[in-house]
Amino acid sequence: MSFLHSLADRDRVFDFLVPAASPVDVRHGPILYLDGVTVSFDGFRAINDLNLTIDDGELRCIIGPNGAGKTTMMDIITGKTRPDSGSVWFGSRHDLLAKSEPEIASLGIGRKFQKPTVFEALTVFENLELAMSADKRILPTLTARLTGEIRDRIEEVLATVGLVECRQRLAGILSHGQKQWLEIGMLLMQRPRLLLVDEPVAGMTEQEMERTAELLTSLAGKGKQSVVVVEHDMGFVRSIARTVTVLHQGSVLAEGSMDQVSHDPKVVEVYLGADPDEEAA
Amino acid sequence: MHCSSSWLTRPFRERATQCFLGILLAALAVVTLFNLTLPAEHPLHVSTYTVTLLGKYLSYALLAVAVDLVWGYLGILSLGHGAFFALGGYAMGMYLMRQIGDRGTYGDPLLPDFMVFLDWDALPWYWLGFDMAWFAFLMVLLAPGLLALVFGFLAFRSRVTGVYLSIITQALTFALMLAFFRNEMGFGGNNGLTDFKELLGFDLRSDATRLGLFLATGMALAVGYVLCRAIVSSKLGRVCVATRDAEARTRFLGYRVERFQLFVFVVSAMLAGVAGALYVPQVGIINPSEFSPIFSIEIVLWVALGGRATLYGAVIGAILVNYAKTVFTGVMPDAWLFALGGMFVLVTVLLPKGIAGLLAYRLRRRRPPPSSSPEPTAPREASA
Amino acid sequence: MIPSSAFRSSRWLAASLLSLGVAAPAMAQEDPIKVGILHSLSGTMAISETVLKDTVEMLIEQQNAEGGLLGRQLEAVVVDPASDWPLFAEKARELLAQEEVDVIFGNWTSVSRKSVLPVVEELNGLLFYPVQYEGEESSENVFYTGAAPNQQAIPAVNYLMNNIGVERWVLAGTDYVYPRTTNKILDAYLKSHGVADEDIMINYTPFGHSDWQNIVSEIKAFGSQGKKTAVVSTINGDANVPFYRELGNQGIDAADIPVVAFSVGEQELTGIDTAPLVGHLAAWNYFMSVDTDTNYDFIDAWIEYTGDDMAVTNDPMEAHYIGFNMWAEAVRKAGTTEVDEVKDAIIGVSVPNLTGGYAAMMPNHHITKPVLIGEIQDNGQFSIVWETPSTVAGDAWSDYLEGSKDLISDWRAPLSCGNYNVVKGSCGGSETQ
Amino acid sequence: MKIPPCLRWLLALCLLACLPLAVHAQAQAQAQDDTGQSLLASLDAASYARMDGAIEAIVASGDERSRGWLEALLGGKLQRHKETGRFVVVLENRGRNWPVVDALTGEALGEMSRRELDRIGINNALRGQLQSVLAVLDLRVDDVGARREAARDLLGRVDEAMVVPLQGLLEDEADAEVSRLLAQGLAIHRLEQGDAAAIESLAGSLNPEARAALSSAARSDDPALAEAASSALADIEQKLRLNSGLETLYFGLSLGSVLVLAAIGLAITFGVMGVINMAHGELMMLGAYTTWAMQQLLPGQSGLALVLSIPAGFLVAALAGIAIERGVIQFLKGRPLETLLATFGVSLILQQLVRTGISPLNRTVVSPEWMSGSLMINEGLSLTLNRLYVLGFALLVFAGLMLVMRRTRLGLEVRAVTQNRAMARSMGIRATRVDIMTFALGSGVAGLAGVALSQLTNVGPNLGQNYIIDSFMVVVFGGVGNLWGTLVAGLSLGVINQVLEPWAGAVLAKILVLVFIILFIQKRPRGLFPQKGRAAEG
Repeated sequence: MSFLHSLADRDRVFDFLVPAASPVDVRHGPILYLDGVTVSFDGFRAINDLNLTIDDGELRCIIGPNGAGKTTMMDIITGKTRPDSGSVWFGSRHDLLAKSEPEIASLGIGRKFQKPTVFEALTVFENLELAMSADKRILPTLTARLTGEIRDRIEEVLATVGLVECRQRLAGILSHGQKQWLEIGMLLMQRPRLLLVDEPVAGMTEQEMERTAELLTSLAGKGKQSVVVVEHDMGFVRSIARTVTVLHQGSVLAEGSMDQVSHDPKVVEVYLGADPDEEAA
Repeated sequence: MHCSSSWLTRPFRERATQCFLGILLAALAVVTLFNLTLPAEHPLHVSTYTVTLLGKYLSYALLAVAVDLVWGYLGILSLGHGAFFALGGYAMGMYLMRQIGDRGTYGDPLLPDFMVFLDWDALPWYWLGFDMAWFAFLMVLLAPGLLALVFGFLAFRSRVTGVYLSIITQALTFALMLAFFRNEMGFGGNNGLTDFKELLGFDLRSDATRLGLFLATGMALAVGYVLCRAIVSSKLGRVCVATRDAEARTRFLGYRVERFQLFVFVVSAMLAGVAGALYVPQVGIINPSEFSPIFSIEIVLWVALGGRATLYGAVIGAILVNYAKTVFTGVMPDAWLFALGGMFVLVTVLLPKGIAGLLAYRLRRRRPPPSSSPEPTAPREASA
Repeated sequence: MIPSSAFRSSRWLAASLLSLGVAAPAMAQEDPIKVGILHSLSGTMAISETVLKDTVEMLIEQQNAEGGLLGRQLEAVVVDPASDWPLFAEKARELLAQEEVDVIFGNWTSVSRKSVLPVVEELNGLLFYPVQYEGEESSENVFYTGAAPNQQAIPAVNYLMNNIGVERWVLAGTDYVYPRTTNKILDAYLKSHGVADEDIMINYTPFGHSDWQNIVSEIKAFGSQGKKTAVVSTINGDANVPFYRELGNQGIDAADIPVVAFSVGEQELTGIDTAPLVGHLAAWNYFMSVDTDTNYDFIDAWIEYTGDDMAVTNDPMEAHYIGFNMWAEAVRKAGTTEVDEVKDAIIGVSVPNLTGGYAAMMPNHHITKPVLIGEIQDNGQFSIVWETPSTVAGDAWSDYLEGSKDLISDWRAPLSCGNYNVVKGSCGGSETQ
Repeated sequence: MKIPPCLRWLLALCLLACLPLAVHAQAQAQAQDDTGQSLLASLDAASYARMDGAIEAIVASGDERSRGWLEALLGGKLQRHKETGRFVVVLENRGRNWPVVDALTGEALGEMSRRELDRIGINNALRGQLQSVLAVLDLRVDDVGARREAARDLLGRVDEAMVVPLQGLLEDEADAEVSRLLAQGLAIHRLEQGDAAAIESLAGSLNPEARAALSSAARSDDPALAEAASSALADIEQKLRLNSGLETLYFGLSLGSVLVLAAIGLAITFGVMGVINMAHGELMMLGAYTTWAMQQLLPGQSGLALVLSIPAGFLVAALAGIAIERGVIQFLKGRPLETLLATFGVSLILQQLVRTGISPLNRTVVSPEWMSGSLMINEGLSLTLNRLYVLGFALLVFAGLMLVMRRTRLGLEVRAVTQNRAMARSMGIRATRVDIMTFALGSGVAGLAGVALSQLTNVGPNLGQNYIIDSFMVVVFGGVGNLWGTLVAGLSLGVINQVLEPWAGAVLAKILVLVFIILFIQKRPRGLFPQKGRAAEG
């Protein structure tokens, strides 16, 4: 019905009537707020009464053994999965549970998938063009032109993720690492307030990792983006982490600085006890 | 190719489109010339029979383009596009029926013959207005368009994808076929609509009209082709390709995928309707067999054979297959199915990207691939 | 089965050129006389139509053996419309416009005829249509050698009413125009003979309907009301096997509820296990079991031609036999194959049919036929239990339909009109303009 | 043209009397030739209307060959040689020339063409009467089954002359069923005579003949009789309502079973392998033709042939399947839609192959005795046997497949390959081999379906086309890759269809079912039993 409803929206008739995506209100409180979220797939509780708050401009790492519910959490935030109970707020204005993926995306939540997914049949340039924040309804998209300013922005991002050279290359033939960056680049094109980054360095070389670390840390900051990184690689986490959240069996086990959590007995028991790299495999 | 020109003019700057239009228009001109100027016994004379035949091929080609638009670029394999084709055809057929007026066998000024001898006392409401050309032609677009809108809305909203979508499109056309077979429906049942007299006042039997229809079809094909080209080479086209290859990702970029799918699906359905409307007056009959799922599958075969996601490939495929059909059914009446079937098998196995694939391959050698018409990577509808 | 491969390959070249539109120099004036054959050899109708193609080819062979016509040989031009109705129109056009045949024998289904009709009229060809049909049509260019409703349905119903004493009627048919019309005519006819509304049950099923359980049990219930009941079946081709099977299995035999079929002939029976069918009826104008020498000659020739001892003949084949001979006769009479002359010459021509009588071409382009009722035997043949004392002339326009009871058809000058309205005294419709 | 009742009974008795005399046949043969000849001559000369007279004469003659003649007459095999005018019995009347024996002496006369012979015709009326005569005869035989059949035949055929002897038979009838039937037969007769007393003995009988008699009585002008009859009818109708409910259910299930059979093979190739095999229908066709071929090989043993063609059909189709897999599908890995296109080509080829190779005409597949007729639950409700067998067969095939998939190594490997091809390979499963086996299995099952269908419908080149679409619907409706889904989907669709049919009509019912499927897929985009988990994500 949402479709018919939107047809009825008077304010959607003319482009200039469309309000810019309403700003996220972070004056009082966090930018992302999960409260008592629970979801279960036929019996199995993937997320169990999860509470999580991300502050504006924060860079947060989330770790946890396989099946701890990291990816599911991202699915919930981005609207892919609907929880059985609990609430998810973006700023203090937007109830994410009431919104669809595209709406959430246009609110300014960008997501990078665990397995890099770029549009392999399109060039790097086009990938970024699609990702760019713009009026994403049908007719505007159909009539969209490639203005100089758009070019500049794309070039800018190309530079940031270091893909200037393969601008016109099909994304399908990029290396794994390049795909990861391209995808991060696509996130940047979206001008998001909140980035959800799922295992950004999987299958990257040392140098690539370092670059990625720099990139992410440079992104986060007050008034800029907030970044949530889910990662297995302890080394990488240590290199960027300010606050770390440990998920276990779908709920928060511990939270704090890397040192705090790594000395937390519970964590040691369920997680660090085993060799993290092995976990990562 | 990312020129900042408007989406409608953009195609004309593409080499592929220029070639295509060039060839098409040249062909139209030559056929017309040879048909009109050369005397019948001249070896190069193009008989009206052939002109009509070519007209039929062209309408099929337009239909194939419509299918390629949704299959090639959107990854939606519709096994029910025959339905839209047939609906357009019926809209036109109903207009032509009304044009017969009282020249029917029973001389009834209002009712078509089949209604008279099945004792219909009044014209059913859905036949009203079809005596007016503008209304009928509007219906040619609206009837398939609305069906596509409703069906597509339901399907895409609930994210029916891949094989499931293909099968229910098949169910759709199959159901329509059965429905139109029923004489109670008032569309002439199995006999369908036939024995047309004139179109917009032109006698359908006159050679001039036939030539005119042929040219009209050619023009429609040209326009349809450019339209599709414009769509696929616009940003919207790239969104389609993105949807085809990674639907979820596209959603997370903030595109309402289901609406893009719906939009393109409806456009394609309308094109199919137009094709049907041009087809009917040239073959002189429309009946429910156009709804048969087998026919819809054949359309897909034309596209596959020509090469999907290229548009011109669809045209090549449609013309080639149907020409082969014409020749074989005449030359080797009891063996032509072997030839046709064999052709399908060989092409799908040996030429996965169809005939256009070969051409594109040659071109790609010289310059980077035209990113506006990319070959599908892992086809999304593979997931079942 | 088909002419020699040399012939084929030569035509391969020709036809591919032709269909390219590169018309070879017109070949109208030269030998041989071209006979177009327009029967589906593939698709759903191949089942019925293939044998008709062979029949015409056999007749042509025989004619050539007798020195052809007007001293010219006959040549068959075979195309395959593939049970695809628009293709019928296209192929008809190919035969007339490209191959320039002098006559066409073809079509089975009503829809294919309807689709070919405008083409034949436009290009002024000759079409001989060999299958029983719904009537309500008379074209200047078409000759209907099959039965019109009054040559099959009405007599059959009379037989059931008078000789079997049937009071309750099931009119079961496939949902297309022939059964629709036939049943309308029968409905009107029965009512005019005092049959009450509740004693008539009309039922339509889709083509190739294979699940008859419900319908047969309805018929069973309908039949167990204490009145003698019969089924008048206009069920088409493929749907018959499962229908009769279901009848047999639900224990309905001919003694309880006889079924009289208008579309089940020897050909169809070859595909059916006839044991449960014995005693059910069919109404035709010819049965293979007809006991005349002309028939036996025809059968022997057919068996020779097909080289199959089990080969059977049927009514539409006889229709082609008659049609072909009438055309040949008319050509001899006219001394040319010119369509218009043949059209005039053929009216009044009468040739022997296979049932020991003569068939004459009426001014309405229908022919005179005897009507036979046969009971199915366990060997897939019919035993003739009743026949009309004399032949019946085909009636293009039924007297039992509102729309057409005032219409007559007479293609002789001066009237030469396919649908002359005797009340209005005018020639309605457009065929003649 | 009715044979007078008295004569009819007389006839029966004489024929009976004749049986023991058969021994002396040859001795008396010569003596009787002339009489026999004249008898048959008069039979031959008579029009249908007069025929009874001739039959009367034959019976009265007490000739022991009469029964033979009458049966030949029934089968339309009693004929006259045109030149010699001698009467012959045709042994086999198919084909061009027929073997015949002399009707009088029984000596073989070799073959004659239909041209030389003249059949002695007979029509339904006479046929019915002769049958009831023979029925009365059969009441004397020892075989209970035959007696019941005979008694059932007599229902509604009893007339005045038979009453006395039948009552006689009724007294010394041992079998309860037979005597019940006889009693009913007599009651029906009495009712026809307008005897209201007969009604309560018919009350509650579900037999159609009884119902017919009652309803005609209900129309009679004697109010009392009409009243009683219609009340009796009313409570019969009551009982029938339950029956018809059950009947519809049965119809639904049997239709469903056909759908399941047709779809289950597809569920494997399509659901498990992701191959969209448009030639599936043609594989079914092959199975059906195998049955036909078998029956050609074993003439006269249709039953045995049918049983044998179950493995044979499976084998043929499976081999064809392997050929298709090797020849086409293996080149189209991971391109399911291409498989659709290629196999569509294959299906065209197979169809035309049958048309040119065998014949464009349908082939006769005979139903063996044990499969024709119906199983009588009660007199109002009987289940047609062939469909009952098919239903059972479908369930059997399904169970078998389940076993293969769940219990065997192959099943395990198949599931493994479906889940994760690469992983399975790395664990040493020969994926190629698994593909071949799976496809062969699916195709073989299609063959089985064909064998079953040969008992229900046409065996012709178009057989496959009529089922392919429905099969896809069933698989998708049930949920791809889920055999249970296919079973449930098939059966439920069958039932829905049959429940709708009576009031919607066959066509509309089918349309409604299709629309239902379309809407259902909207609600549950992955069918009845969707595959769960990440694997299922598009």
